[in-house]
Amino acid sequence: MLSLAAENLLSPMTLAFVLGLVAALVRSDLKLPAEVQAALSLYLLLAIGLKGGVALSEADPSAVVLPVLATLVLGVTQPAWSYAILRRLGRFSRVDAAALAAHYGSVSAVTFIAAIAFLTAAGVPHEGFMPALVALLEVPAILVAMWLGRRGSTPPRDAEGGGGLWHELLAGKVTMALVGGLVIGLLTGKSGMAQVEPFFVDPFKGVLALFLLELGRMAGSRLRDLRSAGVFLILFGTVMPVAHAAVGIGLGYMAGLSAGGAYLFGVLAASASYIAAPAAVRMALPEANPGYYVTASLAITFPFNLTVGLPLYLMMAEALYT
Amino acid sequence: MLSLAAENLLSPMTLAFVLGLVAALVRSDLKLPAEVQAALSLYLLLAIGLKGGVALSEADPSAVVLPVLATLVLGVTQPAWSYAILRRLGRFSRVDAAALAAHYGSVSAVTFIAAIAFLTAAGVPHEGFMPALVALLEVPAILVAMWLGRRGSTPPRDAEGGGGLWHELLAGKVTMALVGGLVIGLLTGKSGMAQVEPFFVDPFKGVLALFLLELGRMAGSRLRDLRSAGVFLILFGTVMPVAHAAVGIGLGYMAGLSAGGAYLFGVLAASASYIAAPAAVRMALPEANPGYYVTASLAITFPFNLTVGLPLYLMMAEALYT
Amino acid sequence: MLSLAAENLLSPMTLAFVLGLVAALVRSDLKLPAEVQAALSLYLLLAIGLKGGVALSEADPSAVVLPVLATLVLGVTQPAWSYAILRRLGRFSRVDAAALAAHYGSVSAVTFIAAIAFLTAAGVPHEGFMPALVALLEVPAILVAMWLGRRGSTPPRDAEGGGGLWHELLAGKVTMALVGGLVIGLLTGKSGMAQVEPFFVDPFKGVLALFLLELGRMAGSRLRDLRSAGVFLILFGTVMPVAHAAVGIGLGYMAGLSAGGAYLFGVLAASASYIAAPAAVRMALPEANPGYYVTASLAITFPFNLTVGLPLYLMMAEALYT
Amino acid sequence: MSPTPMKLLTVVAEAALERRLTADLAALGARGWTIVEAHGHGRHGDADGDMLGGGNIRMEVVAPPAVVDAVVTHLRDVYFEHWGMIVFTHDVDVVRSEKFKG
Amino acid sequence: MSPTPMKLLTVVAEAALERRLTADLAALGARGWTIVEAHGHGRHGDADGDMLGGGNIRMEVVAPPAVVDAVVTHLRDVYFEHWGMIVFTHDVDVVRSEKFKG
Amino acid sequence: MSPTPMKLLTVVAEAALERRLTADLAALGARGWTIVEAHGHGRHGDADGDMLGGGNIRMEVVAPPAVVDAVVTHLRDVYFEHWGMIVFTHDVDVVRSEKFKG
Ligand SMILES: Nc1ncnc2c1ncn2[C@@H]1O[C@H](COP(=O)(O)O)[C@@H](O)[C@H]1O
Ligand SMILES: Nc1ncnc2c1ncn2[C@@H]1O[C@H](COP(=O)(O)O)[C@@H](O)[C@H]1O
Ligand SMILES: Nc1ncnc2c1ncn2[C@@H]1O[C@H](COP(=O)(O)O)[C@@H](O)[C@H]1O
Ligand code: NA
Ligand code: NA
Ligand code: NA
Repeated sequence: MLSLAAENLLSPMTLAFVLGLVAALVRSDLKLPAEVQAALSLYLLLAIGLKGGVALSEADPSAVVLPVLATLVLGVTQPAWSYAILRRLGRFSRVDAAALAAHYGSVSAVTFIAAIAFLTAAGVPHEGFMPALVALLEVPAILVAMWLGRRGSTPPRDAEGGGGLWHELLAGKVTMALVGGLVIGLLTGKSGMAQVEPFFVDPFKGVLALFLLELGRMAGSRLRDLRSAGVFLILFGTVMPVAHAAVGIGLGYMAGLSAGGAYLFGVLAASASYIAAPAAVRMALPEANPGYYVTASLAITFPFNLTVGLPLYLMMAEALYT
Repeated sequence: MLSLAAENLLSPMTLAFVLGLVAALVRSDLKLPAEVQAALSLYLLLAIGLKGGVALSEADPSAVVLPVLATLVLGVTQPAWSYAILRRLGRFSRVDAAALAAHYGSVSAVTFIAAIAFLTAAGVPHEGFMPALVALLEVPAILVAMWLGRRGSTPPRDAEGGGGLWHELLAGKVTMALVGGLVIGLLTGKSGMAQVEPFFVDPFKGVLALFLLELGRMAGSRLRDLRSAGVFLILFGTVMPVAHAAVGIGLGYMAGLSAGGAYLFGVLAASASYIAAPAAVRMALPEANPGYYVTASLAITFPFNLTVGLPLYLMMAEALYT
Repeated sequence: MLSLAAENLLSPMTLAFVLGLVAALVRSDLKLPAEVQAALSLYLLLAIGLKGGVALSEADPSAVVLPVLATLVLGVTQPAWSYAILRRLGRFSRVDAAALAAHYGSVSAVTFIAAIAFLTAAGVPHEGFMPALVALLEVPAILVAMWLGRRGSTPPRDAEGGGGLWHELLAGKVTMALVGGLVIGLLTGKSGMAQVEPFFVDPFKGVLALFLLELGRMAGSRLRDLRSAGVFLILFGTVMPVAHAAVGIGLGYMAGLSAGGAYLFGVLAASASYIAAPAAVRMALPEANPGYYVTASLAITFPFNLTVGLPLYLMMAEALYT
Repeated sequence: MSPTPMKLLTVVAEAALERRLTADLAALGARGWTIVEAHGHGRHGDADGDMLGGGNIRMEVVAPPAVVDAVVTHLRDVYFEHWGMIVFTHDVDVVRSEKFKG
Repeated sequence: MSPTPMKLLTVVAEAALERRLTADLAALGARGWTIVEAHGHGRHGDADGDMLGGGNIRMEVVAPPAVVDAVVTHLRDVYFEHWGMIVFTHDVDVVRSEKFKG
Repeated sequence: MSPTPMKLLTVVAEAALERRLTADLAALGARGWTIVEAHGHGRHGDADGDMLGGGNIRMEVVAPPAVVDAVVTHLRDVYFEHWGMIVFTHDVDVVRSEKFKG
């Protein structure tokens, strides 16, 4: 177990993240241009969608029903209790609590992708259709949190109308790439996938490492916001993922997933969105302070999950299954 | 045959094109940055040139002579009859007819690339030197059409002089990358190529899929121009490729090409340029309406060829050869 | 031997460089966007660092000590005698001589990378830890040259203070990527590296070819500055690398390196920096004329090394070792 | 050449606002606009684009004074409180002023 | 500091024209120019760059009034009919005015 | 709407100077700035960005006249001799002038 944790810390992916962090801290000009970073992000989402779609094309539909329901349950309950905790214990304003709840209710595709890489390295099998659940979990939590934040108040004059938010979420690049990849994978199947495997499968982990380098930079350049974020947020950003992971693994178990599947489901729950949610929240809740929600999600929870969370949650899942 | 058509429609490449189309229609922000798209374009042209060059280095020179002549015949006659049809039947102005004729006389490298992928998947062999003909066909048709558009009229003050046009065409990126790749392939041969195969060959189809995603976006965002383009242009953009394919396959047959080679020659003829020709026409015939020529080439003929044309032309070629 | 030289000239990498040169000379718009070029540069540096780090993790530490010392000797002596020659024989001003000395004392990572590709093609083994020496040689020579240029004079009001220069060098992207890659490789070892090999190893030479295409463009667009650079600089830019190669190979021999290792050490010495040094010199010696130092390094010495130098230095190394 | 006086309005704002701002401009009578990507620094700290957005746009509108006034009022009322944004205007001479009129 | 009055000419035009416009500028006596990539909207619809080009450039020239007048006249006569382009000018103060004179 | 007069300072300079220039601006009292990437041509020849840098930045600062004067003097004294740079200024009207004051 400990060796698994060490291996995770010394994987090229985690180390690339650390290199990015260091680069940001020493104010280096080591940096992937934003255009290339956007292309890598699209690549990773498409690739993971494709793989999930191919798996879905071969899955027994009945095996998918319960996990889908479990995902929707997560999507509604996670933002709700996150909001309650942030309001009561954290004493955050309504909009700031809702903004944070949107992030912790939603999901980080890259954490999920890193978890798959970790799981594969650990030799644990998992249901191939899990990426479909990422796509499913991403949106509802954000909508629930927005509703919590707006309840009973008139939106400020600069708030995007509901139509704008729905469009932003459903036609947003994360959803489109993930769902697009899923549908392409579903339709093209194994034989189609074989044609593009040397591009979308073989170099995948290397691309992930390069991408994490840049995420490390982004996290690193927000580290100095930690001070203003306060102790509560640091606690919330590390304890909440563990609690969510426990809930997720339990739900996954009840939904009939394998140990690997339940682990990934736990990672889904534990991860906090840092692409889709920040964009949606900025537009729909402009009064909320990005110094809280971006910092917590990107500079606290993401590194925590990547280094400590991934092996810890696997220990939790294996404890439940043995 | 029908299964071939279905397989083409469900290939990851075609599906990626459709995803791009959908993304444009729902106004999604799913998008490859223009810089990355330009790099992918360069990659595809170099890669196809390299492969063609290596094949050329091993080809019997005498086998190449007739296909080269056939290409030049196409390059002169295609813009001529396209121009005549557009003037007489379509009632287009001289410059608009010439602009369209330039596009349909020239060639779309990506359609050709998709055809090679299709042919390979169908298991039909072809002469390896065909990419050299793409490079050869690209330029003459544009020059012929420009001459038709300018005949007997003084160019407007803003028209690029002849020198500019020649430079634009011969030193243009499409020609340079394709011819550059050909020459490199020719000189470096199989052993040199082996060194760069994991980069230029293995991931090729995956890169093509990503590229088609963005082409789908570009086509999709021009779909609403279809209305102003009119019924004649829609007919022209779908019937003309089939007619050109028939001519091309026939010429290829007469030039002694194999069935696969004649098929690719038909695709050459059927495809309409959407990178080199629009750029050249915009500079040399600025009075022409891009709402006609870009729409016809990119939003009508390219999707038609990609979905219906590729399998149809193979049926035509196989009918002739059996 | 001659066949080796021919093979080098006809490798896809060298030919891509020539294509870029030609593209610049005919003022073609064939061009990789700067953002993509920056990403390729980062990729190459990380990849070579990774490989070196993995090798270092398996190297006998005692085998590394002497080569490291030899590198530091090069880093101090090369700029010193380059400076003396440029002042006495070349009659350059103090700052221009110092600027050039910084470039020829430092190292070109891409020349080194091309040399590894060449060596591998030639089937000659080498010590895997050589990339660590690149990282080591890069910085000291620049510092020594800056000190020579500033000795006894007050810096102009626009010169960067010492702190800025140190930061620029140590946190600069070339050093960060190379050292970062080395450390990641060292920590992750062979098993970690295996996960990212399809991305960082297999397509390496192809990426290098694409990168050299753009370097060719950059060299080509500076060719017309050759005239103003003068005959002395052309001589310096071709003779100095050969002299440095001889010194480097000799030092490598004395440090106990294998023939392949001594060859690479010679290439290190022979190559002139064109990323790190120009950036540092522009900030620290703004009075120096980039028309000298960029032209000499990029448009004279780099092409010379790539075409003539690589095989020549191998002949020199093999002569010494047999 | 008969240059005509018009107003040039320049807006620097968070890039995430681009779609909403262009919709506003069209609704308030502007006939065109020009946008470039930018980064910068202001009361909201550094605005450097990365994958999370965070960059700025710099938007220019040439229009008759009445249109520019209406746009400025709208921007001030709707966006100034919660968004990173600055706005400035000055006179310019244009060629073919009919291009810029409602 | 002795600022000197000069004219600033701003041209927004189709990116495909860049080479021709800079050649024109040099021929008409401008000593320098600055170009940024842009997108926008005008009579010719949206100008959003994709691989087919289609984007705009935004070009600035600081020059004495006579040079700016000559350039404006040339642009109007040669490009206004068939190309997407707007042009505007105003006065600016510059440092070291000799840099901008013919 | 109460527009207030301010000065707009525009600097076009070698991109390598970005960090130093923004540090100078902050030190001399500017409260914000906006930067776009640019290329161009001037006494130092073509400034086209490639991997070696070589591109320009175009930097704008809205500030009270005194701050702009101090910045212009500083730039002229420190950078004009050895670096590619031009500087120009003009008056603009701003909304909420307190945003721009020291
Ligand atoms: N004084 C200024 N001069 C030029 N640009 C500014 C100034 N203040 C702010 N900006 C720009 O406007 C953006 C938003 O400003 P702010 O709302 O002050 O953060 C900044 O990121 C800058 O790009
Ligand atoms: N009123 C305007 N204000 C600012 N920019 C404009 C305006 N009208 C046009 N433009 C710019 O000039 C380009 C060409 O304009 P047009 O010829 O009207 O299509 C457009 O794509 C815009 O970038
Ligand atoms: N007359 C001018 N008009 C507009 N921009 C200029 C002018 N002269 C120089 N520039 C810009 O300022 C940069 C540096 O100028 P210089 O120091 O003259 O090389 C150039 O690369 C151009 O981008
Ligand atoms: Na979550
Ligand atoms: Na054709
Ligand atoms: Na050296």
